[in-house]
Amino acid sequence: MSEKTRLGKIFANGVISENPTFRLVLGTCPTMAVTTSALNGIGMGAAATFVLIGSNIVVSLLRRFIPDRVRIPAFIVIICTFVTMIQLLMQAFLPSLYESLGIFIPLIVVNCIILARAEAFASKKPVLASAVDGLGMGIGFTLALTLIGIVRELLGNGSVFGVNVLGASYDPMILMILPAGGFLTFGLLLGAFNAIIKKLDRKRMKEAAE
Amino acid sequence: MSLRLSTAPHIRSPRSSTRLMLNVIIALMPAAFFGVYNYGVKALMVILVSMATAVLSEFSWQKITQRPVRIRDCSALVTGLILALVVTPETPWWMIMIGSAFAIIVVKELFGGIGDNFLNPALAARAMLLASWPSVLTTHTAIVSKFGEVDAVAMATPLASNLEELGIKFSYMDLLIGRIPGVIGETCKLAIIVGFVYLILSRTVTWRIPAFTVLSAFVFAWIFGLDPLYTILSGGLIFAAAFMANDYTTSPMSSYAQIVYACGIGLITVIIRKWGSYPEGATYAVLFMNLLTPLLDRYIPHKVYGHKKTGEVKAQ
Amino acid sequence: MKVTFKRGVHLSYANKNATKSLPVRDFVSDEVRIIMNMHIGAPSVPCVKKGDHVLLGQVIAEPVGFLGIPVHASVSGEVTDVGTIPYLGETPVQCVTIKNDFKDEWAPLTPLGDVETVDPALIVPAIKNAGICGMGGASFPTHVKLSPKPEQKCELVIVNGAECETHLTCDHRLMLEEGERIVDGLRAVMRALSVERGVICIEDNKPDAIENMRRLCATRSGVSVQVLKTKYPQGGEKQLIEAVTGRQVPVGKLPIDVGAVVCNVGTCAAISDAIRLGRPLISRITTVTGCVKEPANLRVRIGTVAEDMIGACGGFSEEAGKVAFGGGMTGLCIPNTDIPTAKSTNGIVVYNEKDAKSIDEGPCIRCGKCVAACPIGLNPYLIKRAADADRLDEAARLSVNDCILCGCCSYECPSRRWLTASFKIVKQKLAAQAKAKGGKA
Amino acid sequence: MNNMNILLFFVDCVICNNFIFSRFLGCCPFLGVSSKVETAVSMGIAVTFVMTIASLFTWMVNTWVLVPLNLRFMETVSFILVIAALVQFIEMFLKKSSPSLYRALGIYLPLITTNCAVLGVATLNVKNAYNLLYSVLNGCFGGIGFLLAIALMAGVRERLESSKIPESMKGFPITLVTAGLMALAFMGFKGLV
Repeated sequence: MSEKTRLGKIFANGVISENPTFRLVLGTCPTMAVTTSALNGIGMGAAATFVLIGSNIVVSLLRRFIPDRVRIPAFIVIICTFVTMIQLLMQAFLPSLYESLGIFIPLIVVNCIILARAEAFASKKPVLASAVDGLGMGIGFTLALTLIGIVRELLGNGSVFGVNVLGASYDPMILMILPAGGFLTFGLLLGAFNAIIKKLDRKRMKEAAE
Repeated sequence: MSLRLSTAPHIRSPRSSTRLMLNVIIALMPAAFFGVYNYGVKALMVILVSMATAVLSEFSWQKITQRPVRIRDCSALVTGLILALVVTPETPWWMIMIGSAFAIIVVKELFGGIGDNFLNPALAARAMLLASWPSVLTTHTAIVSKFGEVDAVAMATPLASNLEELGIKFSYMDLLIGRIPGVIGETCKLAIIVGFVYLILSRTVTWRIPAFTVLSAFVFAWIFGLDPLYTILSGGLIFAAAFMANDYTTSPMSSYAQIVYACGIGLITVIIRKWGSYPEGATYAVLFMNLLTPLLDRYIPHKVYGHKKTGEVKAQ
Repeated sequence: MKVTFKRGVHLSYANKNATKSLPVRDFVSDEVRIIMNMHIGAPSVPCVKKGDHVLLGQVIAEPVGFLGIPVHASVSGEVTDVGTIPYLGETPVQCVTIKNDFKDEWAPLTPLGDVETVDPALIVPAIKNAGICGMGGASFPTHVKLSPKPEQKCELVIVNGAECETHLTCDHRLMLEEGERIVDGLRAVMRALSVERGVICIEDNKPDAIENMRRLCATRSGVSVQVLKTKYPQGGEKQLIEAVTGRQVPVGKLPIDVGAVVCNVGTCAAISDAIRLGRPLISRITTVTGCVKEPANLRVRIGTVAEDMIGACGGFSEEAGKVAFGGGMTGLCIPNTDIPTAKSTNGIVVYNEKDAKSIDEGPCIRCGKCVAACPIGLNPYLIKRAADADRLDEAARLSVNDCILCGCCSYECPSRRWLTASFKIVKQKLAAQAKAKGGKA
Repeated sequence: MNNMNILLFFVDCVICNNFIFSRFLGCCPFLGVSSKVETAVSMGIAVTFVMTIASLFTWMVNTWVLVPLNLRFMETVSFILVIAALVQFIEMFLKKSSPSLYRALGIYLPLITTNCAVLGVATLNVKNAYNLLYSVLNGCFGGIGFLLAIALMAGVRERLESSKIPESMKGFPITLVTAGLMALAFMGFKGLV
């Protein structure tokens, strides 16, 4: 297998087959809290991707130097550094997005996806693979958040990325941008996702059997 | 000669699930008739659309997921009817359809269908509609001919605060016989009570939960300095007590747990009415106590004959 | 004042009208098959052989063990077979078949005289020798019930005339026609246990029986009638004690531990015969009803075959779907009508095909009707869930072993779930499990 | 009327602005550790405990270290370290002093470090500029709100265990829908405070 396809696989793994939101169901708090609009979803996803890539690279670089016993605190410190960086960057350049994401930016620190990737992938693999893994996971997370954000914004506000698409006559379903709507949308999308995957699996098995 | 073998009992009560559901529908008829009489064809349309959607969504869901089709037990009809009776006659047809489908599919069928839902489907759907389109759902048609001095066609329920600003206070008699604006089925307390008496006489439900709900609301209203009689006669408390609090699936089993549950509904209703921002306390009170039902069932079971202590019932 | 127990069900039709006003009619068949385990406890051992001539009331089987009672010939005639026949359980049972010569020659009897003057110490042995066991259905040997341990003090004798089961009217007719025997039997039991108070408990749907028993009790000391509300299972031993005394029998204890002894009216009548006439238990009243042409209360000899009794009632009125020994709530189905009745067979009910058809279980709708009905205070819907998943330990934790299999939950269940049936199976499995464990240890 | 204010604050934290149902903080343990009532209650108590103490310590760190030294940008780093150290310390302390409590709560403690409700409450305290009393109360009441939510959830989930839920909805999806419906029921308390 060439290096390229191997990296491609790692990337696809994060985006699809081990999608952190829909497959692993990690980092659920921001998934529901910030997805009241598609833009928020992308913003949160991008911030998390930045931290993921950064922390994966650094953890991978330092993987031979970190003693096993203190690795978790060390990972947290590394993640925290990147979170603080993105926090300050956003505060400076995207103040309105920063405001709407609120405390969920600092809370990226305790987002299980990032720590899980550091522990399960970056601490064992070389730098490039780790970076690609971080990118894949980050993109997967971003896509999921954006999807949820689109659904909620469309139904709850009649718009997508702030652009009104359902027309003025649409009476928005406010529930969708309320917390209850977040849980419901995520749950129903997750169920639908499972159903589709199950159907595909069955089809694949059938084909394999034939 | 071949004889069948089966374990006792060899006779069964005439009250089958379908029969019980039909009893509930019959009991809801007075309230529904009054709603249609007061609000006209609009109300009838809401009722029919809601019931049809409920049955249709249950049927299609069960077909799509390849489960046994159980629409003949009439439980979807009950859900559709109750939902229609707790919304305003002004509800647009598409809104009631969404509500009805939500009640059946999300609240009931996703959890496994009849008997497996943990919230009352109609009430959860009402809460969903209230949260989604608050302005539509809290606007009610006044019965213009019966309110000489109020010429507004649409106004809030007798619970909303702007009513006092309008200077309107209804007499107990108005509240009792339903000469007030409100949702389709909740206004005429008399019709509801007639239906409820039928439910009791046909042994469809017991009196315990409704009675304690109303009684506790009366007492708590008095404690919190509200007009107790006005509290129980206004809004949806009586309807909720008679038809929703004692919903089979979502209320506790043992009699003690039922009393705690009912008093909880009374208390929360009064709290929301006094301090909350939603005009309709009873809906949320019942929903909240539905959430507590599994824990009540578990920690307040019956005493088993001949046992000293009441054992904890684990529902697993 | 009418008394009752907690929970239970109001049966919407009791099906008693067909037979409740019919006087008891005698029926003697030309053959009886007497099984050896009519009582709870080790089966008796036959002491006659094929070809023997036996007299009416002659001992044909000897008791075995603490719970054993003898078995008597219920007709005079020739023993045509001593062998095994299939019965209600899985294993075949021993059985003595006697051809009736219709002479009804009694074996020598030793009457003890009037129940008020007989030496109390002689009463319990006489009951044992008469082969009397509970005739209400449980068939527990009566002499054991009447032999309390020294630390157990009986204060009250309760006579069970509730007859809360559907279809059955044999106890009702007994109270109307032969109430004297019941009161005599009760007095005998009271004297044997030296108890001052005895009550005859009757549901309020039998006003004529209440009146008759009141009249008879008026002249006797210490006995009275207690009227009960009509509710099922009012005649269950535990429920009856709860209704009359307000006390509950603790788990694993017997009624005597709360100072009560409960006897069925039929048992009392048999006791009276055993003392006054010295006669063993050879006949009983059995209600034959349901889809038979002429429903009746028959006085039959013990061991009469169901087929003959149904024939005596004119045969089936329509095609039979199911035949059960006992009433509608607890009756046991018989695989065919070639099965003999026993000392505790209080009725034969024939169901037509429509009633017999098995009903499909619906999903539980959690209506709570089973919980409201269970006289024991169990959570049948939860036990059923555990039973369906075959989680025996969970069912045991939910006290399935306290279940009395009264059938209330199944009766009430609007989804027609087979609650009682699965509890019965679970109880059997648990008993087998306990036995296996006990065997190992 | 200080007491009244505290009561209102309690209702606000526990019911109106529940950490789970309106703030989305602590969702991972809420979804993950809520299948049995006993474990859910243990988890809830452990979280309440840690949130209360963490509020106290992070307030002290913030007020006496970060603000005077003008190190506000170090907030997240210092808070997470304080929390991690605290959890470690509590674990050791419990192990020594109260083995029974340790057995009940022990396995949940490490999970709590990465529970965003704990870091969340610390950050919220700073953001809302609560004083010491209100910071600690916010931690404690927020924890109680979490406890209420997870206990209710566990009760419902135990009931759902034998339900005929569609295959693809089993697990997280149905739990999320359940949480959504619960949040819907909690909405009735909006505006109480």
